Amino acid sequence: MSFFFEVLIGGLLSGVMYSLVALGFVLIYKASGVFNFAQGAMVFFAALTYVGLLEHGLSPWLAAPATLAIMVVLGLAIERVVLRPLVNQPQITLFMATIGLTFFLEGLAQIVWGANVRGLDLGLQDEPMQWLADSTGINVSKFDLVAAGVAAFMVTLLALFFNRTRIGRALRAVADDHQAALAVGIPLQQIWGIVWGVAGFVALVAGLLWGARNGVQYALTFVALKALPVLILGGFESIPGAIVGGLIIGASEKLAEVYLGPFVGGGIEGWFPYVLALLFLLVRPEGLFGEKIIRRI
Amino acid sequence: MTAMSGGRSIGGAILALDNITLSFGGVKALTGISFDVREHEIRAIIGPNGAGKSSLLNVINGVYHPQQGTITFRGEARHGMNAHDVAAHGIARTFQNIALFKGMSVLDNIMTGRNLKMHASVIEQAIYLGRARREEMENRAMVEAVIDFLEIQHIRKTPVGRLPYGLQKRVELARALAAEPSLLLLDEPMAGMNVEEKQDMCRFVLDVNEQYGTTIVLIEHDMGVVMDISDRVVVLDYGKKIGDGTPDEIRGNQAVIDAYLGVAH
Amino acid sequence: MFYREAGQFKLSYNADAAIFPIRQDRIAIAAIALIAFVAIPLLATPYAFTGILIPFLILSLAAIGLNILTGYAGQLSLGSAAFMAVGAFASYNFMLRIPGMPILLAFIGGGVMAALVGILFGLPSLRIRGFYLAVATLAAQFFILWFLTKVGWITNYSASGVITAQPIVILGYEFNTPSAKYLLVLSIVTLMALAAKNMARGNVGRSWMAVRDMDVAAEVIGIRLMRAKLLAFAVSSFYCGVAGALFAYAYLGTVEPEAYNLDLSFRILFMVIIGGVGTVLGSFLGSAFITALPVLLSVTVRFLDSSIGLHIPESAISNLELMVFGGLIIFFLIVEPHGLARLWQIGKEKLRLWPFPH
Amino acid sequence: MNSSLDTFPRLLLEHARVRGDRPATREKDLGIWQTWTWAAVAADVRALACGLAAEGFRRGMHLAIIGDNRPRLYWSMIAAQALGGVPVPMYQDAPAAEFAYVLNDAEIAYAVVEDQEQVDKMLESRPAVPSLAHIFYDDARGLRNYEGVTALDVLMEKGRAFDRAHPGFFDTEVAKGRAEDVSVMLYTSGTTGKPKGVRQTHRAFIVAAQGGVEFDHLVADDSMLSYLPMAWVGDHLFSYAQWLVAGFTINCPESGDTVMTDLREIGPTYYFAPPRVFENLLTQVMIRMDDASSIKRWLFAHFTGVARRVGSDLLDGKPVNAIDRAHYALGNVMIYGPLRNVLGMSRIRVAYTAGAAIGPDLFRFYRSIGINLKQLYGSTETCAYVCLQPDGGVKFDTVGIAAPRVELRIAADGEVLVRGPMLLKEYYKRADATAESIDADGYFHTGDAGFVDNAGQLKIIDRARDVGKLASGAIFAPNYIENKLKFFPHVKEAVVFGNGRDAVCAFINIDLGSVGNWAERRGIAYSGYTDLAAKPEVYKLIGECIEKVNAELAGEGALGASQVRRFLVLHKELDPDDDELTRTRKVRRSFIAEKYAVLIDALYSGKTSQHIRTQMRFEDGRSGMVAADLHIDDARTFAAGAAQKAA
Repeated sequence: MSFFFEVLIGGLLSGVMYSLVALGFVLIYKASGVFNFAQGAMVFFAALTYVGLLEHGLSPWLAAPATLAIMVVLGLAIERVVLRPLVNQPQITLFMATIGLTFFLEGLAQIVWGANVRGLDLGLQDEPMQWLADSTGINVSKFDLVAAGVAAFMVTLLALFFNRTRIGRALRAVADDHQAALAVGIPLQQIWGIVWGVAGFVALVAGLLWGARNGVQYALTFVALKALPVLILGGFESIPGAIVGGLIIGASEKLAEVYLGPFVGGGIEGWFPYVLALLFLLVRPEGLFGEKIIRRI
Repeated sequence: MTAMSGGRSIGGAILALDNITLSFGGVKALTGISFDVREHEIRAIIGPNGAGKSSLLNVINGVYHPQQGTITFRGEARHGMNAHDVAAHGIARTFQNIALFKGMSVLDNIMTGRNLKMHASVIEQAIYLGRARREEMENRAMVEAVIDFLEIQHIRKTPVGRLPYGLQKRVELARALAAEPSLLLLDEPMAGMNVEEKQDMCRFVLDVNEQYGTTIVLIEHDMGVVMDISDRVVVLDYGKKIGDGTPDEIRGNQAVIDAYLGVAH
Repeated sequence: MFYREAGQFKLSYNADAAIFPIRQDRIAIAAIALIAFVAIPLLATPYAFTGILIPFLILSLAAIGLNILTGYAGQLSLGSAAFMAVGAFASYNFMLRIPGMPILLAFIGGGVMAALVGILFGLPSLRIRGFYLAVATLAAQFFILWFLTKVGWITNYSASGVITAQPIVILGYEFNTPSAKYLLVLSIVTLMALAAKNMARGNVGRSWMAVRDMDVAAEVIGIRLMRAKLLAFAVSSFYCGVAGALFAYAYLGTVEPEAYNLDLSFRILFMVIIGGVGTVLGSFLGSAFITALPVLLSVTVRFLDSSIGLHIPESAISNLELMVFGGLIIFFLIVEPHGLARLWQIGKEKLRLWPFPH
Repeated sequence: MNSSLDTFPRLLLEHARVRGDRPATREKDLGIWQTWTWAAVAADVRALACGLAAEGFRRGMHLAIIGDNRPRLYWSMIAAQALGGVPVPMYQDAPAAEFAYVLNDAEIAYAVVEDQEQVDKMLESRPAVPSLAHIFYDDARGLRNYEGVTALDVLMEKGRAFDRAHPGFFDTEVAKGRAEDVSVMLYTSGTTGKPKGVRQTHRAFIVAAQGGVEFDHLVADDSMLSYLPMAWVGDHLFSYAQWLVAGFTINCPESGDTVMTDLREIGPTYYFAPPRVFENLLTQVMIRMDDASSIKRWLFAHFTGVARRVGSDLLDGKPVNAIDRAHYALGNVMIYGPLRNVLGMSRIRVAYTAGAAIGPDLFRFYRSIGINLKQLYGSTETCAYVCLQPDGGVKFDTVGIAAPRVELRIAADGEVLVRGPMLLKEYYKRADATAESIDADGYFHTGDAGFVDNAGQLKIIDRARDVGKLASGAIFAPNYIENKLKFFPHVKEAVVFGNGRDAVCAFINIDLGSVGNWAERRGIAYSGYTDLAAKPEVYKLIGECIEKVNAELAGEGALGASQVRRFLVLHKELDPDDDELTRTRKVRRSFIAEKYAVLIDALYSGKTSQHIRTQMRFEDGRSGMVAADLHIDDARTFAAGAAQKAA
């Protein structure tokens, strides 16, 4: 039984980190209706940049803000160079563009920093916490817990940012209706700039956590693919959706791996979340928190 | 020229709605609507914006499914038919805001109206011999007749996206006609047209009704047009029927005058 | 400019609806066919066949498949490679388990199998649209590949999961030389491209486009959305399936899941975008472009190396390729969202109207 | 003339016999070119004829034919002729009021018309035309509930039944036909007075047609686009008489506004168009080239230059040096060929223009890009032509040599006289007119003044009637001057006055398309014709045109005296609907002189501006007043013989 909880908690904790990546998507989708497939690439880019800078002798306290700066600049650049020319194009076109962007960023990152796998040490040991293990017999990685904490913090931060601040409300307005937003004098370009900047920041945090956990490598981009089912579950536009979706996916995939895996020869983590999300969609096409659409004609 | 000009003899009821009630998540769009449409007649549905006119058309051609009430078409009651089943039963329509297939030429748009008449399998079509080709040719001929009828020869191969509004409306009518419907639903066919275009459209509607004896149900805001071309008129207000009868009767109907004509003019 | 259309009037709808209604176009096509079927087999080098021509043709076929689904029927898919894999493995098993199985039949069987799987994964499209569907197709990509590797029976319990494809033998003749394989692939692709064009201009094609452009209106004039969409998935997957089989038998020589990864799916998607969404011609142009790109790139790199001594390490080249790829996609979407096919179209119109402006 | 083939019905039957499966008629309908073989045509004509007979149509009766060029309208003409009747094609765009006169004059009882529009007009004029009893229509659209009119389909059904009941009737009727029978009655547009019905025999038209067929070696494989009014003698000759004589294919366009597209599709080998059509085409070409890329514009300018130099010589087979030939050949690939293609003239072997004088530049342009455009001269009374330009002998300012079997003579007063089998039999019910136009020796007085140049080609100066004298006694040929003016793309119409006066003055109509485009390119804003016409810049532009004309005239001896001294640009376009032009767009000089008397006075009284209000009819038939203050300008003139220096 305790083993079950161990798996469950482990899953939930990594789920929080999915949510973090998913948030990047939601942020941009909400504000500009762009399905940013490149979010994963940005995560990878951020992590690689950070370790790259460390390798070049920067202290973590310098590398972090430097990377942040780079990521924000990158975000702004993307908005300016890729998306602004494509404004008013069908969503699908923008989506394709971000796929192109994915390739570009992956290529760029590896050309600049090299393609070999690096470890990233944030000074956290990935070891079970004794007192918890002793008291309940459940092993929970310290790293996971901290990471989850950070992620949770980020999530709440963004949630607040969206719901409390002026910019946040502006963003929501933009998300609901571009024309209207323009009408009431909200500077679209500027807003989008901010969003992409923030997305860059989120990518950095996610990149650091995932990098520290799995090592900084090309595989990081797949984390983004993991975030997609989360989005399907939670809906592209809902922050709480992203959080809950992340938890569900994280937990279920771990449980499935442990309890189903053995019967089908393992490795089902790769697709299980998708199939889960898919089945879920068939029942509720608008996602967990998306509101029901009545298609008028 | 009025709709009364002879040729077509108005027959019995072809379509009957009985106590139709439709609501979207609690919001009532239609309440207990009942009326009938007789064969070969032009039946107008009028009413202020949001009176539920379009919803009514959507109910008739199976896009919406009413919570209550029965629809009887050609003597048989319908139960939860999908839009395409309804189409297969010979009901075609046009939309309030043009619903053409933007990526296709005028000709292809109209050809889609023939899809129910074409039965060749995918494989036959892939090889494009025998039945597939024959069907394509036969239906093209019919479509060309419609094109001729609506006088749009000169734009036959133009992508619909490039056409001015008025012509797009005409192409949409053509697409509906191509299906050779026995009942034609027109949702504000003259909305946003200038006087000339309206006159043309009126002429076409009447010609269709005359030439092919097609029964027509149309929603229209232009009172003049409605009173001119329709045989009978249904008046809706807030999803309820408040009037039903010949144009003259409607003109005299107090409820209608209060609810509609009064405010509209 | 080269067009002389005066006097080319149409006496029948058949002539009017022809794929190439203009005589000059028919001549050009005939010339191209002559080159492809006669000149190239005589002139091209083995490398040209195996390195460029064969993959170009096979991927064109896959692109046509995806174009049918995404371009014509408007259902975005990120899992084409998986359906190719199904085709490849199905063909392999048909060959393996049915003694005396004619290989062409095995290819078709592969296509059919892919079509069935396609229908299965197409089912969600009835309820969900747009990005949700796109993500859903990723499920196909991951699940199918996982399934193919995990179920030993499919790979005939080979340890490595990499299987050597059976030789291509038709009526006793073995297609083992590059040129022979090329001709086989060329013939199949030509026929299937023709069939695709026929479908596209026929009733089924119109139904697909109708569903793509305005599904409600489509249903209202009697098109069954379910049927149209699933048909699109089936036909599309069939094309991908056959392409996948050819990919294994005529190009790789092996049957292995890894060859059909997400990356390939994306490449095919790019072919469709760059080539032109919703055109058969575009599928070829896009495929040509994407296949030629790496070659051109390595050539330029070698040139830079030799000429100005700028040396670029191998690892960098592959990354450079990624960047150029991505960059070009974005560039195209911004400059010409309708792809090469549209450019081609415009060019043609200019020639027809010459000396008048377009 | 082959005695057994001396009527049109017999010619038709002959074609049905020898080339029954070859295409006789095509019509763009329902998106494709529907084709009828000679056999099919013969069958339908038979049905039509028998139908008419069943309806009581008898020998000698007149059958009105009204509508756009539709196959079954052509066939109805043969059908009428087969019964010994006389088809009377009428201008389809005339309003009902104008119909009434002709319908009565020709005592029309039977009419075959195109569609609802024409039927409505017939019914409208019925009260005024008691004789009009039977109306048949080709296109049933919108006519389902009309009373007392019959569809041609019904008529033909009747006909087939009648044919079954009376086998051999048709053939005996055709056998009764004689070459001397009147085959058609064409109403002259009538520049003055009421239209007159010109009665032509089968012989006349068949001979005339054969003349042209020999002259230009027309064969059964040729094809022609039939788009000009069926009531006009030209169309009757080209797409009826010659069609039945040579047995080629005529093609009917889908509708009036698709003619150019249909021309492109068909790509006829034999083509006729009045000068204004060629003019509009060229204007369009120029306008479209203006928006072309600079490279294209350069290519176009360069190669048209080359063509102007050597093009027509090559066409006439005159010697041209190798370099020029090569240069031209290149141009043919780059420009001429594609241009002919976009104009739909790639396959043209012979093209004619007539009806009005054509501008030399215009004429040269088409010839220079390899289109064998030629001029002819003739009139309704002579079955469309008297003179034709032979291949290799084409000049822009003559109308060619006498056609086969035509005797040409120039009277003392310069009037052109013609004799030959193609002359009219008579003016219907106008013995007087017939008598005064055909003299004792059997010469027809064309009413045109002209002379035969040293190359034996006829050169027309003007209408003999209009040729007058200035106060000074010098000869004054208004049309001659007007045509020179109209050669400028900017000038649409021109009317000059001067008979019996001391100087020549002119009214000008600018070409809205051409001048409008000119104005836009110079950023001159204008609200419409009247506004544009009044612009000083435009006056300057026109002034320059007139100056050039004056320079030419100065070089033409006697005509030098009639240089245009003063001019004004009219505030409205001259319009057939206002009776200022004939339906064939010839100016009604006298009418205009009355209507605009004040302006003429102003011109001669030396005023520099004049106010005028004019009634005019708009597109939609409504009419209203236009008022304007017209400015009057002086034009630069030249001393006789000073032309070269000045021009």
